Formats: sequence, C-alpha cells, structure tokens
Amino acid sequence: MLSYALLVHAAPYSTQGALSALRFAEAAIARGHRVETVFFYHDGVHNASTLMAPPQDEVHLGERWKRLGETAQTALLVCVAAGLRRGIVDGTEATRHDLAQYSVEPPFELTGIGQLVDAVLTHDRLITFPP
Amino acid sequence: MLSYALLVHAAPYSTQGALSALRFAEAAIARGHRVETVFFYHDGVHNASTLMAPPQDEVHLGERWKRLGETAQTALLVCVAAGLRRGIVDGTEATRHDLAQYSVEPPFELTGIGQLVDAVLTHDRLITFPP
Amino acid sequence: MTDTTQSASSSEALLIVLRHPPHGSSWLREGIDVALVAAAFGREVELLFQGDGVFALLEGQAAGALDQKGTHPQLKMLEMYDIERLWVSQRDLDRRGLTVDDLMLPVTTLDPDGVAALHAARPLSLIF
Amino acid sequence: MTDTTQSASSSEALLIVLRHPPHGSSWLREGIDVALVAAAFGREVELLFQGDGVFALLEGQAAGALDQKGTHPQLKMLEMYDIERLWVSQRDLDRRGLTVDDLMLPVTTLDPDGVAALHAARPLSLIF
Amino acid sequence: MTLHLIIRTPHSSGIFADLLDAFADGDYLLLIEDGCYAALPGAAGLDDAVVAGRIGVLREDAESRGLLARVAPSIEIVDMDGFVALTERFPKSLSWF
Amino acid sequence: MTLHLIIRTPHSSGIFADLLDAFADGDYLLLIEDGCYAALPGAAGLDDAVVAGRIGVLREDAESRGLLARVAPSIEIVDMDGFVALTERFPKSLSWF
Repeated sequence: MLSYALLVHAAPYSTQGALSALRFAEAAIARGHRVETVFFYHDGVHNASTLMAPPQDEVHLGERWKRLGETAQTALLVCVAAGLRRGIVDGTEATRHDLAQYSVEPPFELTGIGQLVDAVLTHDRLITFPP
Repeated sequence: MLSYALLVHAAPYSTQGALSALRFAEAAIARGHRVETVFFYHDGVHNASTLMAPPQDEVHLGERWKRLGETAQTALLVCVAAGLRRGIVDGTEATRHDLAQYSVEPPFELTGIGQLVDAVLTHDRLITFPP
Repeated sequence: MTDTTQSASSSEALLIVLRHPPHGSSWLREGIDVALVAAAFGREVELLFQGDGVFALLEGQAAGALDQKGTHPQLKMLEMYDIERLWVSQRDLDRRGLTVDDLMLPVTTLDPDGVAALHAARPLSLIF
Repeated sequence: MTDTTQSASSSEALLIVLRHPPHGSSWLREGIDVALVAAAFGREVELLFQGDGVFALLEGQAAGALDQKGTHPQLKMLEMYDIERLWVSQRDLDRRGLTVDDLMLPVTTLDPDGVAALHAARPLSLIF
Repeated sequence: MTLHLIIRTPHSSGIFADLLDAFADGDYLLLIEDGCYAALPGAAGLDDAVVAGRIGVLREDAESRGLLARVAPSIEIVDMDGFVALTERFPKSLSWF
Repeated sequence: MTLHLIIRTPHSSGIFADLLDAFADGDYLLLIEDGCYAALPGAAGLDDAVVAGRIGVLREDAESRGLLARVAPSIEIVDMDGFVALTERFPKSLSWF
C-alpha cells in the first residue's frame, strides 16, 4: 500500500484535469492505496468553491471532492496565496479581508505552500494534474 | 468613434489576458472610443468574483473592472452557463440553487450567450482576450 | 477539395472557428454553444474546423467517465439548427493522418488558400 | 557546456523544473514560490530551466503595466535562499536563438543527455 | 525511472520536444486526456526511436475520443487500474504541460 | 482585412501554423503577451515570406520581457495607443489561442 498526494492545477469544468484527478483517486483507493492529500494550486483552487451549481446531468465536482474527503479521509488542501487573489476564501479569511461572503467550507482547508512541500517529501507518490 | 465589445476568456491572476483587456479598454477610451460591453466567458467569468483578495501591491482586478463599469458605463456581462458551474453566482441564482453565499454583485451581471451574439452583431469591433 | 468560399450565401454569416479537440477542455462545447444560440436567433452560422478542431468530427466518439457527455451529440444537432455549412482544413486533416472518411458528418474541405479566403470573406467570426 | 549531474551534492534535492516564460502566466512565479518555500524549510533546491522557461533568465526584464512585478526580482533572491544550482537546457537556448550571455544569472548548461540524466537522478521534482 | 504523463495533443504544443529531451532509459510515457491523439499512427510529435515499446494510452480517454480502434500497434492500451499500477512501478511521475 | 493577435510563444504551441494558414493579403499580425517572443530574430514559428512587413509587437509587453532591444528589424514596435489604432484600421480581429 502506498500513500499518494495529488497536485491539482486544473480549474473545474474548463479542462479535464480535475476529472482525471478524481478518477485516479478512486482507482488508487480501489487498488488498496491511500490518497492522503489533494493539494489545489493555480486555477485548481476553484475546485474548492462551495458555490458551484452545475447542470443536473453533469458531475458536481465540489460534491465529489467533498465525498472523497469524507469517505477516504483525504485532506483537501487549498493554497491560500493562490486562492485569496482568485476569490477562494473561507469564513475566517473573508472576515480578515472585510468580505461579506465566502466560498470555501470544510472539508476544504486553506493552507500554505509549505504543506505542498511537505506532501512531496512525506508521501510515497505525487501525481500532478495540469490544466 | 467606434463602439467596442471585449470578450474575456482569461481567468484573473493566472494569465495576462484580463490585464491586457483592461489596458486595451483604457487605451481605447483614451482615444475617444466607447467600450460598451465586456463579456466574460470560459474561465474569464472568475473576473466577476466579488471575493478576490489580492496582495496590496498587486492590481485588484475586480475593483478595476468595477471602476471601468462605473466610469465608462461599460456593461460587465458574465455568461450565466459558464459562471454557475464554476461558482460564479449572484444573489438571485444563489437563492435559486440553494446556496448560502454568493460571489457576484452589480455592476457585474449574469446573462445568456445571446448577449454575446448580440454584442458581436451590434458593436463596431470585437476584441478577444484568451487565457 | 472544393473551394466554395465565394458561393457562401451571405457574407454576413457568423463564422465560428473551432480549434480545440473534444473532452480535454470546454472550448469546443463553448464554441458550439455560441453557434447554436446564434442560429436560434436566426443568424446564419458556419463552422470552420481548424487545427485540433478537426478531431471534433472524428467518427466513433463516446461519452467519457464521470458523466462527460462530449460534444458529438451537440454536433449531431447542427442540422436541426440549420447549421449546414461545415468547413474543414484539409491540411490539418493531413497533418493528423486523417481523411474525410474518418469524419462523422459531411464536410467541405479547404486548402490553405481556401482557409485564408474564408477567413477574409467573413466580417464576423469568433475562434474557440 | 558541463555535465555536472553526477556531482550534485544530494540526490534528495528537490528539482523544480520551470517551463513557462515570465509575465504571460503565473506558472513561473508559482513555481519559484514553491522553490523558495522549500528552501526556507531547509530543503536543498535546484532549478532546471527548460523549454520557454529559459526566457525567465533573459537579461533586461522590467515590471509590466498595471503593477505586474514579473519574476526577475524573485530570481535575484535565489542566492539569499541558498538556491545556487541553476541548470539550463542548452538545446532550448539554441532553439530560441539565445546564448548564456543573454542571461541575467550564472547557470550551468546541459545537453539533452544531461537533461535526461538530471531528471533521472532526482527522485523528487515538480514541473511548472 | 520516471512515468511521464502528457495531456496535450502533439500538434498544439511544444511540450513533446521537452519531454523527449527528459526521457531516460527505463522511463515510460502514458498518454492521457488530449495527449491520446499522439497515439494515432499518423500523428507527429513522438520520436519512435526514443520511446519505442515504452508508451501507453489511457483506455477511457482514447475511447471517448473515438481513438480506440486507431491506436498505433506499438502503443499499449492501459485502463485506470493500469494507470495506478504504473505509478506503483515508477516511483516518480512527471506531468508535462 | 484582419488584425491577428497571438499571445503564445512560437515554441509552446502549434497555433502559428493555423494562423499562417488563415493569413490573407492585407492582414496584419500583432504579437502581444508571450507572443512577443516570436519577435526574437532567432525564433522559429513565423514564415517571414507570409507576414513580412505586416507584423508588429506590443511595446509594453516586449519591454517587460527584456525583448525591446532584441526585436527583429522587420517588426514594428507598437504601443497600446497603436494597438487601438490597428483595431480602427482593421474592422475584424482574430485572437489565436
């Protein structure tokens, strides 16, 4: 059994990258591995938005990530520097930046780049999903 | 004097496209033209987020677009189909989709693709800013 | 290969240029969406498949994993919207080892001069 | 051109591969940010400039319009973070009509075999 | 030994040149997403000599694009389970974009 | 007559081939953003014969990239005001990406 970290740069619904990452996570778990961390960077941070409202007949990426976090205890980490400038903020950051609304809720978690470096160093595998 | 429509596909802060579009708009106005419409499509819809919190020493794209809308009477139109799935929703759509928060406020306005077709047909010029 | 650029019925037709392949990104779907809306508004619409956009027409496409519908069902609706003029760059087919026999819809191929002439003949166009 | 792949002090160094040019996208800045954070955490970090990433090193860059700072100020901070091993693909310089004299920092060039050997020698790497 | 992943078509990008420069003995290349188009026999981009026998294409992505029956005979067809198996075999992976 | 805009480097993308196919008599090509790198004399991508004398580069974008002193002599340097002026002269513009 290996521990995996996935690095997701792809924005939701614009390219296939987020779908590929989700499919990979599910296939890895099916083979008995642990997907411990998904780190969202670059436009990948938009995957963490709690405000997605896709058509009923399309996959709801936010819900799928959330389900992965809950069922596989995968940490869903969002780069705070990449997120803040793109409108990806949780309640705490919204208050700090005087914003009336927010777009991120648990299990997604805003963190620093240090957590990505940590994931690279401590997991058995890192797989990157570009836009 | 010509009337311009700008089509912005570029996400904020990920590529230079939104900056190029803003610079073009300002230069066109300085030459006496009207920039009547900016239509945000694809990942360009993220420019409409009211939740951006960029570092102090970087341009605040949301504020710059808003200022353009207010000073030049430019319509800031956001494709609703592209926006909803990406977490770009106004208060009305948030209520309709049972979302507790929203990410779009006036002068940005969610509209259909028909408004893009209309802009192509009725303005003197259409300039596209890709990602 | 027929250069029928000059015979296009209206120089005011909206030309939608499709340059991206299906599934990998939303560009193709978003471009076709614009074409369908413009046609629904009564505007004459033509499509030009250029570059990797020729892959949009490849016969035998299917839905992808995780509810990815793809764009081939949309393309099959073109006729219903009276979008009947489909141009394809022959050189871009050649570059990819494809021929018109590999495509799912009847198209008119254009050589590079024809591609340039079509672009030049249409005052309104959008690239996706 | 010196192949010093084998002499790298630690096979556990983190290799950050930079393949995008400055200003046009945030890739370069985001890649350098990861390098600086890793170095601040005490990890040995090396940079490989490949493809359009070689443009990051071009002498004479400046801030852009609308407060675009660019990445050249970041690169000048590398030494402060003890990131001193900068590899550049000679072939990618050649392809762009550039030489090491066009670059703002001292670098070590690698031929294609050297690029492949460097990639193979580093168990930890990230491409931006 | 590195597993290389590529998601772009060979015609749309200059990545293939950089990837081939970085390809070492014992490495493997998996074509996914729009990278699958590089599996067409007529496609440009891949220097067969460098990657011969060490290249695969992701079944699901090739199938949805209508490529499954067209894949060049020298290219392996790999499903999602096989993709994960490749990441087990290769301790390092690089995604080119 | 069309104003063509390109934002990518000639090495990173296959767009230049498609753009040149679409380039007609009387058209003009303006290099902006990362497209400015195509203004380097040693850069691949542009077939001079097709676009000769009808190509410009955006000053601000070339300058920030350190390219201003390196632009090939056949390429015009155009500022933002000149960019707008080009859109006045050419009723149609196409952005390639």
